[in-house]
Amino acid sequence: MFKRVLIANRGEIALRIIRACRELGIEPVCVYSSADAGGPWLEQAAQAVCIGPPPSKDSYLRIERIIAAAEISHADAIHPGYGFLSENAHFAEVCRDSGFEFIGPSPEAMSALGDKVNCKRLARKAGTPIFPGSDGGIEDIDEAVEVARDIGFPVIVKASGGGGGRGMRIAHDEAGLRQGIEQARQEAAAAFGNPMVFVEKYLELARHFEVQVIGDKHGNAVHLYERDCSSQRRHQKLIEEAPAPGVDPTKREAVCQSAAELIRQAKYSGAATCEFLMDRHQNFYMLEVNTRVQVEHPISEAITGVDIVQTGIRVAAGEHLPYKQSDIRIQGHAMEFRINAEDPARNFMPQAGLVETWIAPGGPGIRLDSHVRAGYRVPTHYDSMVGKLIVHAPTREQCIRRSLGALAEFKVGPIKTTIPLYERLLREELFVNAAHDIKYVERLLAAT
Amino acid sequence: MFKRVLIANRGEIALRIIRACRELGIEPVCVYSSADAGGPWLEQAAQAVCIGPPPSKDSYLRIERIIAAAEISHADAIHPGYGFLSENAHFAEVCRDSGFEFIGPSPEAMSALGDKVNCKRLARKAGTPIFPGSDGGIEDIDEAVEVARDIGFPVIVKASGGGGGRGMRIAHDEAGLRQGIEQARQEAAAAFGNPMVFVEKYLELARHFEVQVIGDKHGNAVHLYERDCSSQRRHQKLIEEAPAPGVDPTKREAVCQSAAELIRQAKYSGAATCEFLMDRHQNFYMLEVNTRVQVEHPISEAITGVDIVQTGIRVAAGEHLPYKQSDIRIQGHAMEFRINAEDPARNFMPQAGLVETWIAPGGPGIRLDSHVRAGYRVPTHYDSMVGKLIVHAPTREQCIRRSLGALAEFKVGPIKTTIPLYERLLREELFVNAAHDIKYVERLLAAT
Amino acid sequence: MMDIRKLKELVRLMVENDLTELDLRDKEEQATIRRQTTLSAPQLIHHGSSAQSTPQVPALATGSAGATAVGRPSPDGSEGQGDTGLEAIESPMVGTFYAASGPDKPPLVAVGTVVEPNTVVCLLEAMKIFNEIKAERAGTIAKVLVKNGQAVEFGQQLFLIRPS
Amino acid sequence: MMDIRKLKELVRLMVENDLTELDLRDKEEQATIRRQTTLSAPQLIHHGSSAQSTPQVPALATGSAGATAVGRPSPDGSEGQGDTGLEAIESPMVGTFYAASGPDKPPLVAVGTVVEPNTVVCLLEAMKIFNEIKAERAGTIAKVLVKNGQAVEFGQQLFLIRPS
Repeated sequence: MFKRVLIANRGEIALRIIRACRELGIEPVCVYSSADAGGPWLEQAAQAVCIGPPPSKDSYLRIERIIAAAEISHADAIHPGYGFLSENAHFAEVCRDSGFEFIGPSPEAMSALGDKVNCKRLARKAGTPIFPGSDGGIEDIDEAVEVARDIGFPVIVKASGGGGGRGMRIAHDEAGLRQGIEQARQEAAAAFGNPMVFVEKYLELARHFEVQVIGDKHGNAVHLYERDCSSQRRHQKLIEEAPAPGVDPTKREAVCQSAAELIRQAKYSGAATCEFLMDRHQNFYMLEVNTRVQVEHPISEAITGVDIVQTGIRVAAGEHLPYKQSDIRIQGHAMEFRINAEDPARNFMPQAGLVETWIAPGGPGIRLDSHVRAGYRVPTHYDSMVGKLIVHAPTREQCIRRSLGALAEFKVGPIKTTIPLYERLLREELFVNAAHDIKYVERLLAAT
Repeated sequence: MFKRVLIANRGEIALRIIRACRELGIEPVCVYSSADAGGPWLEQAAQAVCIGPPPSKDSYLRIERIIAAAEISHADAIHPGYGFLSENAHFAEVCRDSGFEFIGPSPEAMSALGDKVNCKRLARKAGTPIFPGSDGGIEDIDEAVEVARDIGFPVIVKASGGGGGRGMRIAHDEAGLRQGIEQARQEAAAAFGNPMVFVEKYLELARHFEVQVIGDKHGNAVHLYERDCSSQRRHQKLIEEAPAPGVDPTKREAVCQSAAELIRQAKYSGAATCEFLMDRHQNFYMLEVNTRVQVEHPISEAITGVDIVQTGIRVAAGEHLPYKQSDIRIQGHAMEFRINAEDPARNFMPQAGLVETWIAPGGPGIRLDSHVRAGYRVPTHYDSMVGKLIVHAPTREQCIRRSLGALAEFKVGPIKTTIPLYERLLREELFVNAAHDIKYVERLLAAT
Repeated sequence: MMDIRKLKELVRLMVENDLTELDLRDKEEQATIRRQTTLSAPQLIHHGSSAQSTPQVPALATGSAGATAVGRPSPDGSEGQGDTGLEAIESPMVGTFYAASGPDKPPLVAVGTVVEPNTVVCLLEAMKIFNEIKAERAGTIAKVLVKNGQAVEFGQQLFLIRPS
Repeated sequence: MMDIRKLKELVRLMVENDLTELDLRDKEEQATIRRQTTLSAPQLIHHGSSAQSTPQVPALATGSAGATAVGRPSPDGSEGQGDTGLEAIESPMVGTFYAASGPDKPPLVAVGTVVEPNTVVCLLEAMKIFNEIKAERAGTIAKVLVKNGQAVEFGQQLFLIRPS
């Protein structure tokens, strides 16, 4: 096992990793930017090294400074957390080349799943359901129309060379598709210098369903069942829950198994998440694989009893996964609420500044992962998440009640947070009945 | 189910009951003394009624004021919590006579288990192990010597009529016993006007082992396994853990089953605890039965997944126990640390006053039950417990590590707490190896 | 520079009255003093909701020392005194307030009634027992603060009385 | 400048009474003192234990604005300036400090060495690359704050220099 692990991250996930290291008998070392000097999580580290000024690009994203910090602190492994350099295969490679174990997948496995075409190829092999479509680029419009008829309208036309909404068209019928392909090609050519487009199935009322998986270096992989993260705003997850409510157990079992098989195929070690969209008939379509521990991992920990962060460190150190698939059982229901320093009443305006009041909820089934305390100043340089409230209860209904109580107890000021939004969402009929989809939060917000 | 429950208690247990009520859809009503005006837990109640001035005898112990508060707030049941009136059969009776359900056992069951002679009789019937001894008073000294030879020295001579150490003698041999009985008789006669004494087995290096049980009004009862509360000082529990480490599974099963049988015999509904001493050969001897929810109930909740407080309310409302004995399984290990506002460095001097700093620990497996926040003033009138830290982990070893981390994160000031004592005890070899006994804390404190 | 004794006097004033800021200026000197009050003891919520609320800046306790808000029990259980020289008759128990000795009877006292210490001013019922509450001082009833049939808690103010 | 004893008196007043800010001014002098009560921003612990500690009263920020404690990175990453008119050369990176350009060589600079902006004052090694650190200003080395072979972090002060 490692003696010292350097944590190349900040805030709540740095604290989460510190706690995991401590329990494994590992000394955690933190790096920090000067904006995070005095950050409460640094107190809990065995050592803390300032690596640069506030902007991420000059500190948390500076590979050579992080490696230098690992050198001077005599760390033997580096944990990237989420965000920042966590999905940067080059960073994983530099860590390895510099003699530090990267706590995560090998650069090869990370690249293999990060590349969309390659990932789709592996997924097909593993039996992981993917979006039907033209796969390769469209040479002939008539051929594209045939593909669309096969998979059924609506379909989406996407640029092979880029993203961000450009070169994208949704088509509900053949005429729309023909027109859309023309437009998308022009747009893609202008934006990315590459007119290649492809056609995929388009889902209108989907739910976000993702499977937590974890593998070791010996070819083993298990899944820890799924999470439903359909409560989103602008692709930012707000509430996550596990398990996904109302999903047919046979279908759940199949898609979760296929996700585990996918990372087994990719010779992947560490924690990963296979993200899917689920349509109203409970068909699944893989979006992508996140090759790192995820913000919402605690709800999977709650329902399975598995410590995902500790397991990730152990497999990076070469240990075998300490459990088989048959050891993993779902117990109860869990929800996570991302407490963001944003004002939901004012278009989610960021709320950096001094936290004067921080009264955390407690009692049975309540877990709080946060680096914040009264007197902490939320810096303007990083993301607005100031904590995660994780609620575990025997059933989804009890989980909602327990969450409402905890949110009512949770008092933060004078900065505003997303707490009032969650108190509202938990009373929304669509959510309560699990009849929601990935757009319901935005529709609700637009309607008021 | 009840609509409104009046909570005849304060502080953390009032908050615990509020949380339970809220999740059951019950409106919690609090009573409070003027010393507790503005108490943070009152914010979470649907209504709060001031019932008197600070001294408990004029507020939390005033039965007629609590009943009047239940009347004006239209409560339909009363929860006594622990301490105060919780084991007062007269109060339970007045509640019932005034038309309020008492959330706890019937006055008859409470009295039956509260009376030592009757409790011993029931225990014998249920097969619950009790202290061997003369049972009745000693008429003839030679007879007492025979009893002592039967049960083995050392033995203890106790006054039938009283307690508090008077009329008590420990005898290690026959001569000591003869002398001890004479002295104890004289002392008992002088102190209680009754020279009757009896002989019982005396344990020198015992552990405190207690079984959590819960029954309903339909004759069902289950146990939720045991807790070890051997870390005590002056009969005050400091650290409790569940399950008891190093106990033979067959013996555990037998004593736990016998405790469930005892409350079944007593037609007991609600939560109760059978307290035992366990000698080094893992023989068990019942001390007494506590006929209420106990401070340390959360560790049993942690390892069994059962919500004891909610279940207590449900059975009081007439529901059947929602689980059978075979549903109850031990999962992992849990410890509770009583955070007392006392200075362990200065002979546990009470530390009433303003809490300026209150930084709670968090992360996986950490539960905090506390009514305290920064800005709270600990009143001088009540007990010094300001919170309970409950730590759950897969194994005892991991639980100790996790607890050390959480205690290091937990910062309270300027008042002193027992946190540093726990950081020390968790590193004591005797405790770590579960080779401790009910006197080890006092021996340690005396040695330094 | 300001005299340190004068400054101390100002600070004492702030501490005693829980002031958070003091700003004084004249032609010659100027002083600004800020002080952080600790988290205010949360307000008791009666029949309140449990919705999230950001904590409020505590109100400054100005005016005469020992004043208690009408309708709230005073923190130490002692009798409160209104700003205007009125004294309060507080409830010594928990129960239901009755202004009259029977359903068809007139109120025992009303605004303007002159009372002696022994005058019964109302009945408080708890556990089906009606308890007579006396004025405990001589004076004139200035205000009746609770309604017939209303539930009252310990320390709650029932009447304001102008002592004679 | 105000008498230091008077200043101490003021500070004591603040600490005892939980004042957070004191601003005094008259024709002759002016004093602004700020103090953080309640939870102080926690101190960074290097190689520290994680034992429980009650929070400490934070240091008072008196004296000239922008002063940074020697040996600590300044919070905003800007250069600090000592009380005594000295300027600090701070580490622009994370690495290991070398005073000389080779194991057998004499130190590049020592106390008393006169430096120009282009003078190399030390080497910092990271990822097996030795980076030359220049004085960036003219002056005289007044103090060497780190030892040969010592690990340094970003913003850490390496030398104090008296500008010429």
